[in-house]
Amino acid sequence: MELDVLKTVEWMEQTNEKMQAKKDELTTLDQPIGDGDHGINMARGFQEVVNKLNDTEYNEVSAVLKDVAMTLMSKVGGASGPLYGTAFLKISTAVKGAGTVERDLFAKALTEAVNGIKQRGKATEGEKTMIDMWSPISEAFQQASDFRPEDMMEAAQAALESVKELEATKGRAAYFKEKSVGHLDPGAVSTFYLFEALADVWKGDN
Amino acid sequence: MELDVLKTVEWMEQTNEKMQAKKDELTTLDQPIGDGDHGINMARGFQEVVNKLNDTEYNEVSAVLKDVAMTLMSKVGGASGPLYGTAFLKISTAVKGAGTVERDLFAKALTEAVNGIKQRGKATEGEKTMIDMWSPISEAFQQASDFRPEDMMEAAQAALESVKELEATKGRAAYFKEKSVGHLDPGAVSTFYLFEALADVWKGDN
Amino acid sequence: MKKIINDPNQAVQDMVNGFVAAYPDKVTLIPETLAVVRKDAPITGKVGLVSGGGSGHEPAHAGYIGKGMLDVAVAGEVFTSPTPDQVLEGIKAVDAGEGVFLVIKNYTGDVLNFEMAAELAEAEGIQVEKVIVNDDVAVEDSSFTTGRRGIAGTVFVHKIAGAKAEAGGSLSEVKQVADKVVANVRSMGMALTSGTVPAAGKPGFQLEDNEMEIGIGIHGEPGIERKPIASADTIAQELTDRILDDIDISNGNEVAVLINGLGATPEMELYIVNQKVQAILRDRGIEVYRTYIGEYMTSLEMAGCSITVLHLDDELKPLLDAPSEAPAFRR
Amino acid sequence: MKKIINDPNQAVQDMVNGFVAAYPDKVTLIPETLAVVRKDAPITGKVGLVSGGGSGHEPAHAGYIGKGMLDVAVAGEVFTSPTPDQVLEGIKAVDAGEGVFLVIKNYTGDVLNFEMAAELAEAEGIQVEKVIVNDDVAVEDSSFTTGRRGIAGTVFVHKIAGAKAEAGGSLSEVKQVADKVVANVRSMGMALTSGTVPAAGKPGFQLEDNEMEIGIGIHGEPGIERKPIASADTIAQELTDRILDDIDISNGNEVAVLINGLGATPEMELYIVNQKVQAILRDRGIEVYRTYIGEYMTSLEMAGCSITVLHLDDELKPLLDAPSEAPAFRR
Ligand SMILES: Nc1ncnc2c1ncn2[C@@H]1O[C@H](COP(=O)(O)OP(=O)(O)O)[C@@H](O)[C@H]1O
Ligand SMILES: Nc1ncnc2c1ncn2[C@@H]1O[C@H](COP(=O)(O)OP(=O)(O)O)[C@@H](O)[C@H]1O
Ligand SMILES: [Mg+2]
Ligand SMILES: [Mg+2]
Ligand SMILES: [Mg+2]
Ligand SMILES: [Mg+2]
Repeated sequence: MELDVLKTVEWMEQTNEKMQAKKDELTTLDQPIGDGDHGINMARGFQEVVNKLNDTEYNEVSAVLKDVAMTLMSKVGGASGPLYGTAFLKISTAVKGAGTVERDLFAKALTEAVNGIKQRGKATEGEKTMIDMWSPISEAFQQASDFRPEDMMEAAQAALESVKELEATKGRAAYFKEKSVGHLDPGAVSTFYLFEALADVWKGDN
Repeated sequence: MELDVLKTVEWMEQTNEKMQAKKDELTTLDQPIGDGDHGINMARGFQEVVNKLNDTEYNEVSAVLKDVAMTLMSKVGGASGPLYGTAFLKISTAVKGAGTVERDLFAKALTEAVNGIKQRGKATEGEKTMIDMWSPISEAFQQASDFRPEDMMEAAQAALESVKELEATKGRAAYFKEKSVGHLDPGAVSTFYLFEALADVWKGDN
Repeated sequence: MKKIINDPNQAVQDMVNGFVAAYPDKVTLIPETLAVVRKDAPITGKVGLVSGGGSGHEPAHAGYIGKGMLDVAVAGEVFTSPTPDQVLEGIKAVDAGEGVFLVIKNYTGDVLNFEMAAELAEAEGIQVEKVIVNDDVAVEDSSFTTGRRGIAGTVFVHKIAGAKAEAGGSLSEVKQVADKVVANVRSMGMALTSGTVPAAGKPGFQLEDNEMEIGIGIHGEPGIERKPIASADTIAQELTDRILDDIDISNGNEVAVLINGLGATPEMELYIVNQKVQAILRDRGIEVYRTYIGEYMTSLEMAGCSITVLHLDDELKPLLDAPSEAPAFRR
Repeated sequence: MKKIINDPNQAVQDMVNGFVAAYPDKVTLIPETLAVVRKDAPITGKVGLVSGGGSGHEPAHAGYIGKGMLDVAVAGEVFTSPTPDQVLEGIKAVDAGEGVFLVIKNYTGDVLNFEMAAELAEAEGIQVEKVIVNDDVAVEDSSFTTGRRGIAGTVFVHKIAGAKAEAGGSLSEVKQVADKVVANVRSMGMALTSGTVPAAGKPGFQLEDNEMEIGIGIHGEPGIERKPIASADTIAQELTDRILDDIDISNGNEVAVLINGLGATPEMELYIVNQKVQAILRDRGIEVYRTYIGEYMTSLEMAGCSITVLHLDDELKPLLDAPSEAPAFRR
């Protein structure tokens, strides 16, 4: 994995394409156990991200990711805006100074991102939120040194399966405690697409 | 035809039964070209009429009909309350003093009723209102001296057919000028039931 | 039918009880009627102001009771004018010897019942005057009227006649100013869905998912045209144009605007309509003195809105702005 | 989806423009934001009062702007909290040096975005305090919160904190009284139908014709129980009981009651609910000092209602009754 400025921008462009394509799906996922706006929020936010990145010249990956963070923070709103914003801000800070971001550094940055989301949202693993996608992906990164995009997607896929089976306890309406089982969490799914886009870009490396 | 106190009360009781049975039909008729309350109004009004008549002793047909008028006036509201009320008030006045009301007197009373409705509602024949039922029935009464309930119902039936074909001009939404053709007027239909009840009572005479 | 009610046949009684229970210091129910009256009525030296009509138009009419507006509101069954005897009780309750003024919307039922009540009151020696509101430009004659219908513009009649009466205006002065409002107010409405009369149990009419109805009244009676749903801007343009075609308001004139929700339309949409209405008026050089947005004259849970424009002058402006304690029109 | 809008993605912008166009003398839009602010802000010597949140709750929040209530309302997209930079602009626009007070409803999104804005404002040297409103007794934790949600009780926080600020209360005094309201206010709601987010195009959830949902929030998020529609009296009893089980209000205590429509419920039904609520309170010997009925905190065109009870004392009563020029809460 070698994330330079170009590839980082490409990652965001591919993410945006996915969010636009999956807008309705994410919104529909947010209806039974949320308020039905997650796809709208993600589509709006990443479109603004791409607009911003296309308008700007970057010398550093960190600078790209900081603009991603600030754009998401100022254009999304809701719960996901500050949470995604925090995640990217943490990643940006962690990779500051690096010309290209290698796997080890990215793994470290992901740990920061997960901690940032947890702190901001006062939540943790197992509560059926985007954390249950960010966290297992981050963990997978820490372990294997010959980690490849296919491994990341395997972890992501596994997380998708388990998040579905989670019972929303803390973060959910009492009524949905049991009913939430079987439902996917929209934030976990949008995170899945974010990393799917990364995998696509990363695969292009080889 | 010999309408005494007993038969007059019977007429109202049978009218009430019909209005209760036809409540939904009349309301449904009032929806496409009105506000969907005529059946509710008629059912409420004639129930109150029957309650009132059952609670009171009468010596004169005129007194029964006056209470019918006052009850409709004070319990129905809308357009049909004052119009039905006026009709019965006119009949009551016209038959004042008569122990039993014969056909001739009743025919005269009906003329008064029709004029009363027209005056109150500032309307006339051909505007697709209850007048287009009251008026032809009244006219039929004036003509044949060997007039029988069957003849009355024949006139009523014919009126029902023609009221359907009338185009609501003055009294209807512009939008419905043509669309009203083919629709029955709810007030004309409730008037039909009123006279159908009279026919039933009258037939009992023979 | 999905409604929060008890017995559909008791809905109006329950509503009136619930209204009085909300403002027990201010209003009371005239015994054995559905007429809600100011607790301090009759008010010495003041003309009594009476309005009312079928129920289903809440906050009309009881919501407009209060110092500076109505003295009594007589409720009928849903969409059914109250009976003359009830209106008569209302008139008697607010007559302080200065006479009583009736605000009547132009529907056959309302006109018949209120006029009969007026005759009965006059027979009892009470001086009665009235105005018949006919602000709806959609139809010249409707299902229920000879001449135009009375709709949301009625609220301005309540407000201005109420202020005049509160200020000590005589019966003929109150009538004069009410007539002036009627001469200068125009409205038109549209709907996306129709309401359901509780006792009927099904909607007054059905529109397809892509249809709207233009020129709707406030009783679920049909409008003048059924057509595909247009944008808020197009709707606002059509209604405002029809209103302004009908009344001579020109460059430099001042108006009050009311964007009225018909029951189920979110206030968000009323603001969106207002954006366009204000732009149209601005383009014509018409000055908007006051704007009111919200549910003022509804039709059960009908989705839709109406636009009302009142041409103001120096007599009407201070009366519009005069204090009012009516819960639905506080100033 | 049947809505009177233009572009669904422009609905909030159009709404905010239409709101400002309605009251051009009183409010203005902070450039490049969806934040509506009192024209006379910042007001010398006065603590600035900020509220806001996702759109779709109209008249909340902009309707509560005015002398005696809010100074600024920051609107987000429909059901989506505004972003920190917009809230920050709102804070800066109303800071007169006495500090700024934020009213936040307890939803993760609102809390995160408003708290970030507060941090940014503090970094710029502005004193900020806040209250998190959590009046909904239906759920201890919801789809969107840790702890209870904030719903219609927020209106009382606006009113009372607004009156305190208008009276010259210091930032800590405003906070103190706002905290007191939050400690003493409880609400619960129910729905018959759900609203449709314009950009989503379909309803948040579907109920069968005979179903209702109890314990609903104001974002179309699910409640705690789905069951057959009950009578207005049964509904009022269930909601009021749950509220009174949760808060210590006893014989002789005084309360304010708010019967709030969620968007598509006719006011008639709110009055019917009120009839029963008042009876329940009377039976318990609880005195109702004020009752408010209408649409105060909606959820698009959701059919349903919420009941709010605020336990009053001698400090809160005059603040509740203090003058307010906010279009949606005139006193
Ligand atoms: N406290 C939290 N911690 C982590 N993630 C959260 C938290 N609250 C919500 N989320 C995530 O945010 C997603 C919802 O985002 P979105 O619908 O855009 O915002 P909102 O919830 O304000 O409508 C959820 O699916 C969940 O993954
Ligand atoms: N001006 C009028 N003259 C005669 N009959 C009328 C007039 N207006 C209405 N009607 C009759 O009244 C009927 C409607 O009555 P109803 O629905 O009970 O009252 P409303 O029209 O007030 O809702 C119509 O079908 C028509 O027959
Ligand atoms: Mg959401
Ligand atoms: Mg009718
Ligand atoms: Mg009617
Ligand atoms: Mg949201």
